[in-house]
Amino acid sequence: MMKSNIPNSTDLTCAIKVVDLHVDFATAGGVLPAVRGVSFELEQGETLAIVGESGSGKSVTALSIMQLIAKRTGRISSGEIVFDGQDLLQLDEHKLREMRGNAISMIFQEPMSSLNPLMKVGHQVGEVFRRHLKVDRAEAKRLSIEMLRKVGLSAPERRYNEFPHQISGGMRQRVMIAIALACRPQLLIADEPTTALDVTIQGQILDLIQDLKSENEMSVIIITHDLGVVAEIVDYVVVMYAGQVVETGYAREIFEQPRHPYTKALINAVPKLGLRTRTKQRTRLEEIVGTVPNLLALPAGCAFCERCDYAQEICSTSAPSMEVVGARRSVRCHFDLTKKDRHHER
Amino acid sequence: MNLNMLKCLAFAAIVGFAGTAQAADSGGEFNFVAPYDGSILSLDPHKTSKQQDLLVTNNIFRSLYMWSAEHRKPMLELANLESVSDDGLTYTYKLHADMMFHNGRAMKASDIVYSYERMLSMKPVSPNAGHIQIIQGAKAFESGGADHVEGLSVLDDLRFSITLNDRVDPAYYFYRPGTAIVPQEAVEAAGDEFGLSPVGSGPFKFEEWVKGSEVKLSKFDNYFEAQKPYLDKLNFKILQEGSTRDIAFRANELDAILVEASQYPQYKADPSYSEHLVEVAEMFTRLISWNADYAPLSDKKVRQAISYAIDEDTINKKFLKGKAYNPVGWLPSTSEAFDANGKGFGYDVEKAKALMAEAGYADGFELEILGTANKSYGVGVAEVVGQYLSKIGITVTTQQLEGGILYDKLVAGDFQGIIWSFGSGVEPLKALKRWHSTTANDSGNYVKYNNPEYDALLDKAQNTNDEQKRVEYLQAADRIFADDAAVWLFNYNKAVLAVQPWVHGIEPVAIEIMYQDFADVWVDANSPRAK
Amino acid sequence: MFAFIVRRLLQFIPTILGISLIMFLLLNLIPGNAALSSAGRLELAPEVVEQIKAELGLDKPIVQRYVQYITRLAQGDMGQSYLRRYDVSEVVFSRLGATLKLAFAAISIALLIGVPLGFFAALKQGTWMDMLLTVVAVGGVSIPQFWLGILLMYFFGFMLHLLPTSGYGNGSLANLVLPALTLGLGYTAMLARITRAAVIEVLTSDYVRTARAKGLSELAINVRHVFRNAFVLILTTAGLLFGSLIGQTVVVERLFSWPGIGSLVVEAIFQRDIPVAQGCLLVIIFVFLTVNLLVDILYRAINPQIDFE
Amino acid sequence: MMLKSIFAHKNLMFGGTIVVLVVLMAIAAPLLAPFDPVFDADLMNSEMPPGGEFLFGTDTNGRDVLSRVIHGARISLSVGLVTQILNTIIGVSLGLVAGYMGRFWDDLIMGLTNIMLSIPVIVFALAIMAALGPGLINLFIALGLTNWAYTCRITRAQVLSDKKKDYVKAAKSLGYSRASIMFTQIMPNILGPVLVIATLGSAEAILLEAALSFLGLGAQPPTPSWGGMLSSARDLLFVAPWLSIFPGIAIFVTVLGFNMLGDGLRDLLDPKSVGATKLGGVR
Repeated sequence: MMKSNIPNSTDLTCAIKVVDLHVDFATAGGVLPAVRGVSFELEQGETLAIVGESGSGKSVTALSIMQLIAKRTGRISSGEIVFDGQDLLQLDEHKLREMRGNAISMIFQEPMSSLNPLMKVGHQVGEVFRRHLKVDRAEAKRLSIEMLRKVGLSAPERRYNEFPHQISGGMRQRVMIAIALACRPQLLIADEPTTALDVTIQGQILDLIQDLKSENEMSVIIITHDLGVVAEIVDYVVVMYAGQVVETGYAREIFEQPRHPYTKALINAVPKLGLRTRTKQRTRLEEIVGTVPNLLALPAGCAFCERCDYAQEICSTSAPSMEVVGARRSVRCHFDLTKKDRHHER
Repeated sequence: MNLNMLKCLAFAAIVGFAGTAQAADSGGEFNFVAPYDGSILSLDPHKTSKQQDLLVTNNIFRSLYMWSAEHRKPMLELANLESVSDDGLTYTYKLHADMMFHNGRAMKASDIVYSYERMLSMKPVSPNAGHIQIIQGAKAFESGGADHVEGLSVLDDLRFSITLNDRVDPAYYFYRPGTAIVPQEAVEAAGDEFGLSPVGSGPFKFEEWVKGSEVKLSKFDNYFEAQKPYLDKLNFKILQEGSTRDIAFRANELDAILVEASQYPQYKADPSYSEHLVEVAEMFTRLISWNADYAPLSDKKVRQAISYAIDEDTINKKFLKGKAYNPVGWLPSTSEAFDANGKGFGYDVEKAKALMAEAGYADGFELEILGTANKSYGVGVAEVVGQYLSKIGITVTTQQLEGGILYDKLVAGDFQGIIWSFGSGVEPLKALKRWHSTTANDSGNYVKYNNPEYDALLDKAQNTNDEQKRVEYLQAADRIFADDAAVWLFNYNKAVLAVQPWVHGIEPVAIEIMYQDFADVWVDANSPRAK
Repeated sequence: MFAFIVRRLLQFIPTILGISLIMFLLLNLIPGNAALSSAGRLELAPEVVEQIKAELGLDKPIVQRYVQYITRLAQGDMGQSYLRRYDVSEVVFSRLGATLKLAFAAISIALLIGVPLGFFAALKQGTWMDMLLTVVAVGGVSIPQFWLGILLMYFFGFMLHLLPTSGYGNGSLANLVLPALTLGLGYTAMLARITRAAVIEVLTSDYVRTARAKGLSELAINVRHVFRNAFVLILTTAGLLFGSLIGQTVVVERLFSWPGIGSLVVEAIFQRDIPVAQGCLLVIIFVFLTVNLLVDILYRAINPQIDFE
Repeated sequence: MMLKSIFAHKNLMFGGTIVVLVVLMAIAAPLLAPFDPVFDADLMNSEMPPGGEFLFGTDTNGRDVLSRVIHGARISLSVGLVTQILNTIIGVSLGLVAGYMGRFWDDLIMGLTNIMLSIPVIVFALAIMAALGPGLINLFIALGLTNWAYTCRITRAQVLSDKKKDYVKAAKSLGYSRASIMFTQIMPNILGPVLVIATLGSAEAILLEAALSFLGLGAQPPTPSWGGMLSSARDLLFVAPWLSIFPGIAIFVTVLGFNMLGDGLRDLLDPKSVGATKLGGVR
């Protein structure tokens, strides 16, 4: 099996590089390989989207970068995650903690449950300042209020003293962003940051992330199952399926000319590509027929084979490998969609 | 008189101490138990008839008479008997001088009258009023028909007389701890609360009552018997659980405990305790009452067959671990009319089978025996009895009931057999009268026993003045009762106290071994609570 | 908050009324002659029994007796003990202190041992230590209480002579240890399990993941985020436990001759001293309700998500 | 998948094994026990220590302790089973009625449930036993009537949440009667938690029987109940320790088994319920 094409040299413009990441989970049914050899690279200042259905391993990949995989059940079995010239997987827990919330931070899908319900939101922001900037209580408070203002909360002094249940979902996500961006991280990982929010709020949050990104000169990884939501703001896309990367490429190329049947299906599931519809009632992601394969009992061939409209005999017997098909562009398919002659539609 | 010193000597002999009268040590604390059904309810002796309460009040109060362990009968305590009238109904007493109540006032003859009248006039009536009702005019006074009891009169400060309804020995009534003498002014000052902070004239005065836990008494310095009591402090710890008591005693937290049958062999076998066991045949006879209205049991032969079929000796030895005496009749071995030559039925299955066949019950019948959960005379024993009776074809079922319910059934005659324990002392004639045909079925003669021969013997005993004849009549009556097998006689209780080696003066009190008189008890210097 | 407490206190009334009715009927259904046992002896002349019955009011119909009871109760009068012939309140309240002391000691043991153990087990989730703690915890609640008590009494009191075997002492601490342990052990086990489950739930929560993502140390995470949230979960169950503990005292108090309300209620039922039994039950239930109210107040004080509404 | 996860839960396996063994012991008691637990009594064999003919020794009546322990499984299991069936029936029925009928019925039943929750089970059972007298049947009644509040609450809560769900609405629109909706639609959904409660409740009932025996109101002799045996042996700790050790261990192991089983069932069927971490035994 051919490895990814990503060069091994340390590129100074590279924000983060993930190389052949494998993550396993111990479950009642046996070892579940949630991530199987994921590699990608993100350049300084870029916004990258990892796209895939639930169970594709995209969130696990993101959590692996933070090394927040639950140790009791999950294990990063091999791979490299190079950040700032260091392999994060080799760092000890102390160094990792120095880094988390500081150089790399993360925001999560559920703004309600991601905030401690018993702690004032201001304290939850202030905690980061106290931890990483080693400032005193008063200074932390001042910085927190400033941060809350920056993420667009009205009357931040009042919000500071409120509890999560007292503010709206959109505000909570703003608080989460305030926490994540408090220490001006180089890299922000946003795991489905808008999924739990109203359509109107979704756009605001994405705009906020975009604004703060340019202000802070950071790189962003957005994890999403919905290409449509992020189409306008991403530079580079990594499509994942069943724990593997199936296609990578610049956003424009991917949207214009998907090479993997799965990517195509994902794009088809979005009604109007490229148009972020804020007010219009948007139908849910059109479901792709079939279900994600059981990772405990993977088929011998291509993992997407069962659901693929273009599957041939070889697809069920041999797993395709990742092939470079352009600049930072690769695809994992026996039959590249662009080479139409090799397909006959069923 | 130094009666109590005598008692000590007698006791020393019983428990096997050296014959030399050891000088009693003064001081120390004594931890005794209150082993019966839980909390102490009241320390007002007139308001309770529970042994659990009276075993404490017995040391705070004194009654006119008190039970003497070695004479096995009540003896005068507070007064001397000056005279008895010719008709035998009027008794004149003179109190000992300088007897003090704990509040510092000297006891007067009027206190006796007040105490007895109080018992009769209380609302609700005192449970012990029955003992007082032998006095002339008591009933009239109780029902409000008279403003004082006719038979009670104060003669002077110390002298008083009591006139009775019938010729009975008042000693057997006025020795009860529940007829104790109380000081009027203290009772009236305390009102309903007198039972919470009692004032008496006994050797110990009330100190503290931790409800549900213990009663603490302390030495009464002005007790009328010189030098007594010896102990500075006396505590009654409420310890209902046999196992708890046992462990506490072995851990030396207690100076004496009541021993249960289950633990008895262990104490017997343990050399450090076996020499310090105080044992007595208490005046209780355990039995199964047979209901004569149940057809099979109406036949004397069947009842006799049952008595032959059960090996009470083995049950007493094995099941009760020897903590019982085999019965020969109704009267227990501590009774003055006990028939030392008497014999029980013995164990003879063949004879039992023959009797069953004669009675026409060769194939047996079904029999239900009711009992309480009591280990020594409850359903446990009835089960064993059932094991024996199965050999002569009688199928026994047992049912466990609570005392109150069982008693209701007993009174109502709603049973086939009930296993129970009845008082069979103190006065033998009174004890045997229970089975006299004129005794109401609901107030003692629960088995409706009716044998004219038996009645006649009791009547003769009552009317004779010859002490020896009287005993002979009583013994003859008892033999008839035993032979009629109206009840199955199981045993006389052997009450046992285990006593620490440093303790002296605990006595085998046959009326109730827990009614110890601590005026006479002292502890050696090696007691953990000596000083 | 004041309004909340008042409203909750008012809610006591129907509960207590309901319980008093159920218990009054039940206790009066108990066969056995209350008048007889109130006289404290079995062999009494029938007319004396009738007289006592009349004096205790037992000759009236049960409905009338209940109405009378409730009317007096509303005025704070729990009646007179059949056996003791003085006020039930005097009887019951003289015992309440000992039970509260025992229950408080037991729940303290349970909290001080059970909560840290459960916390520890949760942090070590899945290891052999966790397994061991789980087995010990389940084992702890599976022993018949009186048996455990006798064994403790035997080893600590008799074999080792470390502690008094039984009794109240003068309320000394040494006397409290064994009964409190006997009573508390099951609850220790229970709290350890509750704590473990609560901590595990909190540990897998999103906000703890957020705390980790902030780069906080484990200590800071446990103290500031895990423990407080777990405690809210523990608290709700601990309140119920304390209430049930008061009921459990019936066995332990009897075994250790502990002069509390638990031994009293058993005794009163056996002796058919119905006013006392009834009084005990009402007090037990009142304590249970009060403790739960206090826990509720505490819960609300800790948990900002719930207002005093 | 289901089977696999059953095996994956150690507590479920462990508890289940114990309970199955106890059940087998109860079923095969007459075959396993060397003697009759009640009638093979001979005072001559009173309190023989373990060994020889009597593997676990004999009791005061001279009965074989082993046989009594084996037969005791029948008593303890029936105490667990019967009382829990009663509790479950009462709890589920009242919970369904309260949740489904709402309003007056809900208030009434929840009021009653709150009352039941505030009276300690053991005290309530004690009062009932005092009213009925000791004995196995009465024990079933006393324990079967007093411990249904949790089941009732959970059933009601489930009904309230299910009521809003589509399938119940659908059933309603199809014209099914209230009763049939209650029983056919909602019952399967509450089976899990109710089963867990009943399993833990069995453990509790066995311990309560022992506690009531201690207080003198358990199954009455000569019934070979473990609680009764243990309770009557408590005075004999120094004299005949085997009389308390064997029934004590029997109770401990069986209760442990039921607790483990209930615990495992909860992990399997109802993994999210943190609040319901109660165990049979302390309440």
